Amino acid sequence: MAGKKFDLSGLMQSKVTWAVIAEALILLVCFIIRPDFFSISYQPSTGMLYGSLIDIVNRSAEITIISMGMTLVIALGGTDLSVGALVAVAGAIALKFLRWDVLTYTTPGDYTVYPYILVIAVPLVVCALMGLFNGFLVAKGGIQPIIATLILMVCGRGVAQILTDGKQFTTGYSPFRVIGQGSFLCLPMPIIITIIVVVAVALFTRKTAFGAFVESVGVNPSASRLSGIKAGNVILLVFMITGLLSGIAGLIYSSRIMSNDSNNAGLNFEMDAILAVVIGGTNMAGGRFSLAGTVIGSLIIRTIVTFVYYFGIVAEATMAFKALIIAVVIVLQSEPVRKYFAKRAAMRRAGAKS
Amino acid sequence: MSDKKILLKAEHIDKRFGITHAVNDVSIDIYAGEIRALIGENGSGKSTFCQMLCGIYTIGGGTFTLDGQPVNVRNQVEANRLGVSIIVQEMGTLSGLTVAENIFLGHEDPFMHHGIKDTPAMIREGQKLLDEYGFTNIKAGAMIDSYNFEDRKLVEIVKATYMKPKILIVDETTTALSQNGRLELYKIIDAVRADGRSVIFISHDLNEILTHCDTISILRDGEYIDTVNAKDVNEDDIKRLMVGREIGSAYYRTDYGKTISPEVVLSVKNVTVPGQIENVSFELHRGEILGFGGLSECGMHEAGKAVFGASLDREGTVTLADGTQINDIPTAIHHSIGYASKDRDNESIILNESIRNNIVLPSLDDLAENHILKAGKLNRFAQEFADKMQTKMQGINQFISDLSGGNKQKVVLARWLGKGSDILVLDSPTRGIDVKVKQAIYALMQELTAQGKSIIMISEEIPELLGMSDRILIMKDGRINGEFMRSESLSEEDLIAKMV
Amino acid sequence: MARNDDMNQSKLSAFLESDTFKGLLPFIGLVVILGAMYYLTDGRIMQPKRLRLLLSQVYYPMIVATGVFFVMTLGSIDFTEGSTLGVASIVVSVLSFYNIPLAIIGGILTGAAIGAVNGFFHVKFRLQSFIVTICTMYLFRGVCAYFTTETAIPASAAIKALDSDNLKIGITVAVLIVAFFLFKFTRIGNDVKAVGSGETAAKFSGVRTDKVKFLAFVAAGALTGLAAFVNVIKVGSITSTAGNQLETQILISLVLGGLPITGGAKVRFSNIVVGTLMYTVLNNGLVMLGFESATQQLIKGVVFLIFVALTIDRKALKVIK
Amino acid sequence: MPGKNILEMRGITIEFPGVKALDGVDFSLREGEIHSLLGENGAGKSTLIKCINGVNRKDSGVILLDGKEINPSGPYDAMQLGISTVFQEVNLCPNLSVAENIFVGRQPMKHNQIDWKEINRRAEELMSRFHLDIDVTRPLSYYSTAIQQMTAIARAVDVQAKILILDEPTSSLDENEVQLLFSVMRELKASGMGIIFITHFLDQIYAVSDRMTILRNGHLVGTYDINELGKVELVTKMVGKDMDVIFSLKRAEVSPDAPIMLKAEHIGDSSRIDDISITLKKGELIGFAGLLGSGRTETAEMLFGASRAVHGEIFVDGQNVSIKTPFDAIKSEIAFCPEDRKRDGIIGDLSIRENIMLAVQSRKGFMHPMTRQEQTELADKYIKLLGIATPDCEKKAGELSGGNQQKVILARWMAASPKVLILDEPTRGIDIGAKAEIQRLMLEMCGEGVSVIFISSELDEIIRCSNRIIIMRDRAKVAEVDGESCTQQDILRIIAEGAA
Repeated sequence: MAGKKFDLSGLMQSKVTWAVIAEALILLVCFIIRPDFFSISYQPSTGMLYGSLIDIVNRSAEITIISMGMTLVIALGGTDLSVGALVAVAGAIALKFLRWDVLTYTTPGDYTVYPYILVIAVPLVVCALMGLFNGFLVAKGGIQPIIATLILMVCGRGVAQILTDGKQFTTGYSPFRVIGQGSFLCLPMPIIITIIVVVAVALFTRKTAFGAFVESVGVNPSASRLSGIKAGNVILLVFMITGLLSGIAGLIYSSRIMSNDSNNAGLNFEMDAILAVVIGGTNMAGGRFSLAGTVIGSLIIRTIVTFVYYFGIVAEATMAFKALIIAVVIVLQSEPVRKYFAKRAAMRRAGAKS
Repeated sequence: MSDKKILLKAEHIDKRFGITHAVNDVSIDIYAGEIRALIGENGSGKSTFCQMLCGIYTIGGGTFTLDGQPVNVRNQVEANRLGVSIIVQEMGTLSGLTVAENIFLGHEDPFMHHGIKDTPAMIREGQKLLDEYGFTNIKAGAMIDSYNFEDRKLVEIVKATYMKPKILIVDETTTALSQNGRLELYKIIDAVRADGRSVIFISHDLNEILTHCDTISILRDGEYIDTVNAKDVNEDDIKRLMVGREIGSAYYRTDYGKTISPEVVLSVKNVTVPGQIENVSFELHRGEILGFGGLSECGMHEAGKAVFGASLDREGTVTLADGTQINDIPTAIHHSIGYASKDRDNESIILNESIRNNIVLPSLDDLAENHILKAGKLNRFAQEFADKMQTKMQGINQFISDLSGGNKQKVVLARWLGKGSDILVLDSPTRGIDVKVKQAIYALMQELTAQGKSIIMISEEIPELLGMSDRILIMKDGRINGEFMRSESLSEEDLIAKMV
Repeated sequence: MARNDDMNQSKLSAFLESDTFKGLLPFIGLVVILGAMYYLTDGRIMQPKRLRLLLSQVYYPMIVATGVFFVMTLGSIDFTEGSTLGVASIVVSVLSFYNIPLAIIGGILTGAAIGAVNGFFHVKFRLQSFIVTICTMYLFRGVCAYFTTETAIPASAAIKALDSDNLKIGITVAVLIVAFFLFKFTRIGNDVKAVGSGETAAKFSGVRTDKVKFLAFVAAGALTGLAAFVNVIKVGSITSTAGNQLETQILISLVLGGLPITGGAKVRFSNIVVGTLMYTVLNNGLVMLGFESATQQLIKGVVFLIFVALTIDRKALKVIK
Repeated sequence: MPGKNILEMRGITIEFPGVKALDGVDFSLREGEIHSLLGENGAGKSTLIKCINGVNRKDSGVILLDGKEINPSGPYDAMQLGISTVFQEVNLCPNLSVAENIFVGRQPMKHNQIDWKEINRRAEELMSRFHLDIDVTRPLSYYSTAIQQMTAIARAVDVQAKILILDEPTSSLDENEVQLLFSVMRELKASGMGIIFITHFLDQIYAVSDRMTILRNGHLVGTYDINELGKVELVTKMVGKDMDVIFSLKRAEVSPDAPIMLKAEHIGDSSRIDDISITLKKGELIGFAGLLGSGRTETAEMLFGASRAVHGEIFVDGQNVSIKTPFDAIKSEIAFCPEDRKRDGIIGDLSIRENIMLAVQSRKGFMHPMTRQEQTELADKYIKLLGIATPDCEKKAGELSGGNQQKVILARWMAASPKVLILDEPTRGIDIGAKAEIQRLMLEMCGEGVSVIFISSELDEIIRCSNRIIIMRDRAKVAEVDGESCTQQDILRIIAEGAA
């Protein structure tokens, strides 16, 4: 049956469209201020492309990766406040393994004390286990996710500092540098890692039935359980994935600065991740989720930061300005506003009818 | 009673099922050449009595004497031989057989030639009978399953009457027949009477009985009450005889013809909620139970919410007698309108709260002495109204989520009783509630209207609507589609016709 | 004899689940922590000087916690308190040079205004309080940072002179008494609990739910504004980190005090007092025991976990509104 | 007087895998007549229409157009023969202009180019004939559905169609648009066109049509003149299926030596149920009767692992199985439809397809997912089988009516092809039509060898369907009664005895 009516009001309703419109607007304003905003040039020295757009995607890598996991947690109807702390933990462990014994090697050099595989694997495993701990509290303990993850949020940074005795290690180990600053196919490595992660999570949730299970547990946990879904395992797996992804983000973050700044590593990452997911259109009460929407949400947040930087606002106020624009986007997506637009669209169409 | 020959004499007939005493020492005489109606409420034993006569059940106690000889029939075929046949309420014909085989079921021997069934003869004979009865559209040779329910019932009538039984029992068959099916049946039972034989006719349709039967025997709770002549009784007498007992069965209201005061307490003028109801207008009178009926998505629930000021974008006006407009819930409650929602656990009771808080919530302002609430006063208030509704609970500070459905509804009603609401909007008040509590709620509704309060009752159960409302509005696709005044003759079909 | 093991096992678990135990738990917790700290610091915590220092840390969190208590009873969450305190403190400090009463009122009004912003977006646009308060937290954190970039903002000497314990105790106790009276004896307490345990049913029973929600946020903001005044007296000057992580601290204190995260009818006014005291004692004790901040956070996290596991009200599992 | 038959269809039979969509249906349409075709969804209306315009091939029977036999191969072929159809979703091209839509495929040419002026002129003239002066050059999507329908009808008129088929044309029109359509239909009727009008709005049928044909389950119920049949008669004929269904419900025959499918011995958990043993044969239906809170749901939850049984064993098909979670139960092929549909059954935000495939998918685990194609097939199969009223399987389950939601959950568990199916209050809160349906489906499943535990507080349903009835009181099994012989009164008395 050809000619399915083009459903303008349906499109207006969906939050993702608003996110895309917001992103386009901000980019436009950036373009007006700095015409060379969209220029992309190839920099032979680093063998990478260079330009504000690339910078946005590169800088947003950590948040995008974390928010992939966060999307699933929110789809379950919960939130994960511990991601920021896990980023710090991952960085701390990695640096610990790189410079196990500070005494013998005082100056940072191109060396690693432990095999490189450990430097990468152990932080990821530890973060995954911490995610599992969160999942266990929620699934078996029946504790509200916001409270369960608050525990790791509070003591996660403490663990990171204990591991590094409160000191800040630096390293010069070049393979570790590749993660945050290397390049592949002339794209910065974080972008490559992000693409891999996004594709992997998308495949895992949509190709297997896991995505459907997450959505159904998110909407109605008791009905899903009674339909045979092991709701407990789904929750455990989702929190473990989020932990693992926070670990990956932690590695990228610490590799960018080649050190383990435990105090501010991952500060407020959980807030950014949650906002990215919300702007992306996933409903906070759980149920349908859209990974694509979240990616756009994360890009929006990063674009705003770049925009604020270009706009010449003093660094301290960036957080305020970011909050203001995000607030505007969220209000535009709120239900009453969308209903208002849908009604107006319907009236316009009805006008044509008579 | 004419001193005609007694065809059937039943003396001290008795029957027990486990601990239930279905038929209790019943003695009835049935005369030749009459149509005897046998009536009684569900469970009065009338079907069991007849089924014992024709062998479906064994006789518990007492004897049947037919035409002078005692009979103790073991199965239907023997009954037919002795001249007793029955048309049951459910499906009496066997699928998978032809019409003719069904007619001569159990009496195949005339067609048996040393063991082989002469089917063509049977079909010929069957078709002759069908034509004789005027059911020409039914083919004796066709499989019975190819006919719809009504035609199969006509075949059953032929089967039960072709061998001229002395007594034909018709057990509530007419409910399943359409108009012309019933006419056929009346013709046949008149023919049986004319032939000097007699019919026992069981039915709920009182005016059908009054028009077609000569005498009426009444059973109640398994006991024989009386036999009266159809000519010298009317429906009310029969009803009184049937119901008789004080407890239990006066489930719904039994008063008819109550005049409703002309005073309008609430007038709703072309109220529209986009997508749900369209310019609904009606008036509520003092002391009236106004019923709202309709299929599940007809908009009656939204109409209830609109009156209570609970629907969001509502056009049109809801005005009280003193002219105040109701546009939001606080004004509705302030002007003594109470609302019990169909979605009780979500919209009427606050699940994780104590019974006390659920009851006192709307009346907090009245209970506060210059803004101060004293716990003792609240407790007494809640206890008073909870007791008035005989709510079964450990104490008023118990959590309401532990109560049963019936008791939760009692708490909701106690809340509005406490608030002294004059107008109550009750949406499916007895949904999912035990029989005993339902009775209590119906009694309360009658008491409240007696005190001059008015009730809008929205219900999906048609018997409840018929039983309780003074006036019934039927809604369909968001509009009021029909209005009925309370009357005995009002039947479910009338309501359904407007609903569909 | 499996049967009676089940019996007493189930009796024990029944007791654990029962409301009376849950009501007592916070008090037991406070006693346990006080006892542990007393033992570990072999009595030093109870020294008068130490006690006064400890108490001085209780005042403004207690006032803020009272405000947040009303919001959490609604089943919502307020993350803005930290930045509200920061901004309000700036206003108080700036105004303190003119006259003190103006400074106090200015602080309260600023807090109330921020609370109103939260309330407006939460009610009018039906956004979850969680999202709204994160945005406002960021927003006012940025505003606070913007004003205190160069130097910390000094408060006037006059206001600092007021720094006397009995004034601070006076204000805190007054706030607690007024809040208790409103909660227990007027309609407000009932309304807030009703919205927390069943918002639609409350609406259908005549509670003006939108008004109640809006006022709760405004009250929380105003009380934080008052707390800012108390903070300014003590601290004297405002830096960009004023009020940092206060919201998490308040959340933990209230949950330690036994407040169920989903709000509703099971809240007790005592949650505020016990929770804040417990948090402060724990905090002080750990500092006195010489743990550096990292381990302190670790231990606080673990203690928090234990209490949460015990007080969680499984039946009322709901999404935060 | 209506003219001669322009269309005659005799003995039309169409079979789809597993179901006979049309069985020997006769239908005739006269010149200059509006003939309504009605029946519940799934009755075969649209199949008959698709047979006329060639979409469905007929397995047997003959179609005569003006006396000549025709076999249209598709809508285009049918249009050539003069039969045009306007489907419910008006399948025209929204982006083309009104004029283009009328002449698509047959544009008038002028020296081998499309003559646009001619097209617009004739389109305008056609539209004015239906008193519509609209700008025919604007795209179709700009106009309302009513105008789009008029365009499709104009197209049929321009093609000098003899027969016009309107499939649910009024479902998305408002009041005056419907009157506009009726005036156009009357005009076309006057000009000799035969119109087949399909709608489920009964009052529209009475308003405009001359004759009507009623279909039910693929069978022809009858063709009647408009004034021959009252609305209630019409409904009972259309819906007659339920009367049929209710009366034709027969308990599943269980052979005495059927294997024991489920045996639970002394199961119980310390707090709620102390000790219950149940045996259930293959294909048998056990009813659970008792007041609310008598432990029926708790027992079912234990059998299904929704709540942990502290002691006792459960045997499925002879093997001892340990059931701790719903997953174990589903693995050993036990299925459970919960009582609280909203809370435990339907997942509102997900589509019908996702709801139906849930149990099957969870048994498979998420590692080997069902493809989207398999899921849609499964969903469509059960939508058809259970007659769920939905345009497609992507609709949100939450938006369905109560009866349909219950069918979706039933479909979820039938799809998992269980050995034992436990149903907890499946008929509560749904309208009369759906209740009978659900009971028929249950008994059909028993016929196919599934053992069913049926929990209901409607005693008449339990008695009608159950082979054996377990009566529960105060969380204990107090009696087990044979379904055949007991009556409501017995059960009520057993229940009443204990309740305080």
